[in-house]
Amino acid sequence: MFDWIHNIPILSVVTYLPLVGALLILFMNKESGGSIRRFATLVAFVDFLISLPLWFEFERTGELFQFRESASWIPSIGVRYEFGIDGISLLLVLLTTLLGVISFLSSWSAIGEREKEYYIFMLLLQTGMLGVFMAMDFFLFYVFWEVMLVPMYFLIGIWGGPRKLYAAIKFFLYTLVGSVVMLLGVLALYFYNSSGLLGFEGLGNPRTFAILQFHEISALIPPSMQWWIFLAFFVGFAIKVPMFPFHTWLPDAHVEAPTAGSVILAGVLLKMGTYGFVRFSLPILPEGTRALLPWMVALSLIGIIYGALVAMAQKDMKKLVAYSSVSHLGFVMLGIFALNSAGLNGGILQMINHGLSTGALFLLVGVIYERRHTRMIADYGGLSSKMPLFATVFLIITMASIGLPTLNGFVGEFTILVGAFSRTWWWALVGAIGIVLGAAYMLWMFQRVFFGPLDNPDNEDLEDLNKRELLYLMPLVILCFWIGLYPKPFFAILEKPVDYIVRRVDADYAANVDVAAVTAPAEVSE
Amino acid sequence: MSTLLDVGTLHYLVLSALLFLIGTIGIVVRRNMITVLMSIELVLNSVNINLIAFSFSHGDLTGQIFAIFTIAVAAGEAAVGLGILIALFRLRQTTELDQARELSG
Amino acid sequence: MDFLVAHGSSILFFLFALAAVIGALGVVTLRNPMFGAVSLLVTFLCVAVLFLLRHAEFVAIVQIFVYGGGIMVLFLFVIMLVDQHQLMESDKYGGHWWLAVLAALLLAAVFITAFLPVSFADPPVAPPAFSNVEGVARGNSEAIAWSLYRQYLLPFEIVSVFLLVAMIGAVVLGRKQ
Amino acid sequence: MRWLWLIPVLPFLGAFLNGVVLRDRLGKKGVWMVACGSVLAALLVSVLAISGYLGSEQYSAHEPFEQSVYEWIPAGSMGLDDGSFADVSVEMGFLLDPLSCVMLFVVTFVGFWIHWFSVGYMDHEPGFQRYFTYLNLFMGMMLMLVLGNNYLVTFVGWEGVGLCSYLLIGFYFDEEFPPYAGRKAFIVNRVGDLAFLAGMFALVAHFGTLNYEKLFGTIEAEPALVQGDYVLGMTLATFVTLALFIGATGKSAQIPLHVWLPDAMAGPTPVSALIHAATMVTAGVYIVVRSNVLYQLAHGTSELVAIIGALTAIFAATIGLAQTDIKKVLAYSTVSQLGYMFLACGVGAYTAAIFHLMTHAFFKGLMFLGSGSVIHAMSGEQDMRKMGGLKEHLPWTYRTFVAGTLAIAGAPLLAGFFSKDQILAATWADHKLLWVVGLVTAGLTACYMFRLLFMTFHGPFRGSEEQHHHLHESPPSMTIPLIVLAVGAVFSGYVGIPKLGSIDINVFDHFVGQVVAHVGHGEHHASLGIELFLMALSVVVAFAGWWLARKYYGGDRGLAEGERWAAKFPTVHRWLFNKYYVDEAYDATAVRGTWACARGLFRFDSKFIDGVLVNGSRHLTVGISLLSGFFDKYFVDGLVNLVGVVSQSGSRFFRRLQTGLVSQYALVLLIGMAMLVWFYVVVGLRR
Repeated sequence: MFDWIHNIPILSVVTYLPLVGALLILFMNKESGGSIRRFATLVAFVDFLISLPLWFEFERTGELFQFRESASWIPSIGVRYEFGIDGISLLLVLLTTLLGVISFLSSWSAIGEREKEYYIFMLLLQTGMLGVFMAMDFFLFYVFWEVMLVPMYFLIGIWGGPRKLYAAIKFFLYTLVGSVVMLLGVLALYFYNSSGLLGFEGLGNPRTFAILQFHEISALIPPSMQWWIFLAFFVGFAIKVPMFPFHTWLPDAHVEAPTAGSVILAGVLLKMGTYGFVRFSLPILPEGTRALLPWMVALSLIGIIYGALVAMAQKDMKKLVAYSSVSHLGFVMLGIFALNSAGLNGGILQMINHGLSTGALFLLVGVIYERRHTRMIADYGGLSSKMPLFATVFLIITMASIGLPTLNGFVGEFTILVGAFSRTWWWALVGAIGIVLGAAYMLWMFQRVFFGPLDNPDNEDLEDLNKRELLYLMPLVILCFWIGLYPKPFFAILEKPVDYIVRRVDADYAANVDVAAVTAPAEVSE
Repeated sequence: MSTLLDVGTLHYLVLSALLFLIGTIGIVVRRNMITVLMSIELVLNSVNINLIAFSFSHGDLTGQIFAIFTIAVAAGEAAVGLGILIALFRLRQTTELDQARELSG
Repeated sequence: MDFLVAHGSSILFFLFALAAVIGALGVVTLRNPMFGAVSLLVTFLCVAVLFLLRHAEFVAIVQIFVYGGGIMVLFLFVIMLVDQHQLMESDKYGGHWWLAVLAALLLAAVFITAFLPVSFADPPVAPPAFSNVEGVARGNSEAIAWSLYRQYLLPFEIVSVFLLVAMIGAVVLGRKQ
Repeated sequence: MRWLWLIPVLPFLGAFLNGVVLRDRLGKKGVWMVACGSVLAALLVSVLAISGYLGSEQYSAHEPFEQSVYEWIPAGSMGLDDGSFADVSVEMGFLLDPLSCVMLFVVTFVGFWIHWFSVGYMDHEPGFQRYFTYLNLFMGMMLMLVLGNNYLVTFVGWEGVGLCSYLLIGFYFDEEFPPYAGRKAFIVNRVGDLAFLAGMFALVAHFGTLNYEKLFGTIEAEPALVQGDYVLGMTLATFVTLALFIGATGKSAQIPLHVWLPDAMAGPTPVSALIHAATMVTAGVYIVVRSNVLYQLAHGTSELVAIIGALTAIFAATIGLAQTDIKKVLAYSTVSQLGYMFLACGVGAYTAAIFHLMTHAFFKGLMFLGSGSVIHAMSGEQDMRKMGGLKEHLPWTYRTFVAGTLAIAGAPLLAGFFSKDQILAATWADHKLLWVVGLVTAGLTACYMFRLLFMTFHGPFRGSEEQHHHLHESPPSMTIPLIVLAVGAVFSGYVGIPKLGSIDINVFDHFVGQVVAHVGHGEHHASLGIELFLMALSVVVAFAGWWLARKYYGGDRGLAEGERWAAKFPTVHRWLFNKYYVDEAYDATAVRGTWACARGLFRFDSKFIDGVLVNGSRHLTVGISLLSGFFDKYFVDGLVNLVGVVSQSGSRFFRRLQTGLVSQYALVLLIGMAMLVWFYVVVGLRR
């Protein structure tokens, strides 16, 4: 049915369609905000539709990277234009395109001024993010990584809240510092692979930034060097994740950004950090990963508990959700650094889950913010009676966020913790404390906003969700239930790439699984 | 005497230097903006002479190509410069440079 | 006569070089910009001849067309556009003209010290590269075209964009509010 | 039996219909028809499934019936503790064995009647449709809990009922207290769930599966697997059982996590009957009995379970003596009776625990509904000091309530008599001290229950005139469930008549006994003579309790006597009335501690990490530039001023540099260029 996508460079089409849309918007009259936002949303929607067939045509048991595109770009330094997706990228790409449509829809009423520029930046952001997840050349990856930084900066800086400039500059500086340090790591790898630099011998391979080539040479990189490169990558990715103690840009950026910006920030941008760990740090630097493992896990655990506790002390809903992200991404990192299939599966699935549920939470906060122009929890109370539908959706998402079984958060957290437990038992226990605290702060917020007497007269005539808001919230709610009840398709997609990564970092695993495959062949194939 | 009469690259360089110097003096001392612009054209022309001379000396065509580019740039420069002049004239009713002292510290 | 034949190109050089310098001096010294422009035209044409002497036929023609035609017309138009009375400077030179001359002399000294020790090897005839296209003698224009549209195509396009931008800029600047 | 999966799905369907599809469109009648209908359907399917199972070959072969619906979480492969790798996968599957049969029946049967009761009780309340949506959701989750064929599906129900409990306790959300109570319940439960999760992780990490049959089969075949050293000096069995038990204390309101249950009474009364008496709170007992293989292999934990159970039983019973809120008394009574069940589990009498669970579901459900009927009649009044003499006005409620009270007090030949005695007999055989505690508790139970009965139904009416005028018996829709449950409270004990000598007609014991493994620490049996003696003794104790209550609260004397009695022991009364100040203690330590921690960390975050580290680096940069600014100002400027003082013309020259005259800039440019060219050409050529 979707055979045709093999005949076109589908990944490039998906990536650059928003860019083309942005260029077209350039030529539209800036007075006609209505047609601009309709057109932009249409572009995002078409992009989503085009990306959907990937889900169906991606062969679960086929090659690791599929839909490859390859072209020469800057031959003098060995940079190539390489696109390709594996299961991890596939999920993140779909998440990006979906959240794209949703955030565009949510902006219709939220953005009143300079709409033309807003939608151009949003579309540019889409292109940047999609490129990051598809790039298979480190240079290309870096280009997209930086490209997406700029529109985000402007989104926060122009359409943000009262302290937007502070937040935007903080965001920009933080991530820029991170990415520059990351670039150092990339260059070290690059020169090690080719000619060598600054006193160390290179391997003498042709110059290239190809990620798969770096995967190949992972065993040849000396441990001390892996350690340093891992540290460089860590700075870049940990800031993006964000891991404790690099997280303080996040609450500011989240609080000041417009709703759609927060959704994209929480839903997709944060995933780039974790994606970086999964795609680069682990498979390229297994020695470095193992050497720094205790530190990584310690930071993840601190992040889980710390984020949850700090979230409890918040008075601003968006800030609360922002700190909850710190906690949730601590879970993701814990899963990734469990270094086994269960942990990684859970970690990656939790990336998606967090994108859905936290994205939805930001949307929901945006809904009442639009109506009342305040995000302070104390300004609300008793909304359940005025907005029953809103309360219901909020409740479901809250439950998804605190990991109630049958909703998506639980599947991810459970799998992560199982993985962590089997690596070192107390990791999982410390992590699980985060679940209790998660329930505490989320329910505390829910109760204060929706329960109790409706005592603030300003809340008297709040309107319930309208059709458009329902339209963009429903897909998220349905997905939450889907992943909660039947996550198997997602695990099936992740099986192969996760297996690949675990093999690279865990020699024990590789040996054992291969032995098992030899002794008991082809029994569990689907 | 024959060396002096035997015109070579050095002659062209000297000529170019002369035109260049005259041009720069014009730029610095004249107060009329039109004259200043014309002096700039002089300077650019002296550069072209250099390029042509070296092109011949090295037997390479690139100098000529570059000269063509310089001419194009000079044309653009003149157009924009004169545009600014017109705008200034509308604003101040003068073309004298010391009337435009926005940069004064 | 022999002298003239033997040193014909040298004589031409000195003649036109002198004229060019005089024209240049005219540009700098004449009070009326209209005369200055005419004097500049003289310089341009003389320089074009000097280009011819160095076997740069195509550039010479371009020099005449662009400078002598385009740019000069532009200057004349502007001069006519601007009120004649305003063009007469109240005080021709700025306050520090002697400083400028001093600096120019300094620069001249530098040039002289730079030129004197160098000797340039000049080919006796026009270099073959000036007219050869892939080894076949064609002509200077063809050679330049060949080079311009192949080797230097991208700079060429960039220059054309630059000209477009300059044109738009000039239009915007010159527009009435 | 093939339709086993339908049992939890039916109530979910009801919740979905009421909550999402229909909402209020069909009116109240539509709402309760859908809600009760779905539960009735679940009840019918359950009965069919149970009877089908009892007639099946699996049952005769003492095997459970297992139904796997689909693969739920294929978590991927993982290194197990023994070094091998296994594909860990959790399926969504259901299990029908004698234990789940009993639970299934209790849940659907009691659940259905409480649904029915709610129709009348909630008739005048706003949020009728919301109420039934939640209630149906609860039923579905509870059925998942009892039917799950692995720990994780059970955990789904376990958390799900917690959620519904949260929603239903906070049903009257526009008041201050109920939402708070709901949140407290949820969070306290979550603390327990954390331990539950830990237990599951240990099992998964060791065995690679959570399936009951596979796990218990493996362990039963090779008990040594779980008796090796695991972590913190515990064996695996101890670790897992301890974890599961902590989870159970949360859900079943045992010390130290019992604090949420009394507050949970803020919800509508039928909810208290269903969730906080008959079904959800017994989940802890269920999970302990379900994991009895592990508990038998973990002596230490079993002993702890028994001690905690006994302690909770007597602790809650004493509190119950001093409470004045009718529902609070029942709530502490529930805590106390749950303590009994854990005591039974701890001494290895797993069937007795389940037996008591079942009878308790009947009589405590009945009494909660009865109190609901009373509160309904009293227009929401819950304070027993304002009641009294209600037996004339509420005859049916009174009659059924008496049946329930007698049953819980252990009056001979009623349900509670059999189940409680079975527990006490088993405790006697295992642990004499705990038996004494249990026996005293039995007396206290009789005492506070009769106190409740007397204060509510006997003596003069102490409420306001308006309330008196309003008094009325509840409509049949509410009394019929009372009668049905009363019948259960009276007669359900007969399925478990204890074995007396050679007469062994204890059907229940044989039935549920099938799921009890025999691998270690099992049940001890007392001899016939002692058993009879114990029975007699507990009857005497119960009678004593009744006598005490009658002496101080019975007759027409009202409350005077009781208050005088309480005044004699003011300290004791204050401690009992204030529930031993446990809430206050928790508030002062755990709750405030967490909050202080949260605020402190937030301050740390904004002041230290953001303030010192992040902004610090900013300040550092700014500081350096400021420093260089100072340097400029005082040192360089000083020099400049010096120059200015020495030669004013010099400084004028400097100022004149910035004239704004393009020509002068060009001049400077020219000079600079001359110098540059000189440098490059002349100096460069020389080299």
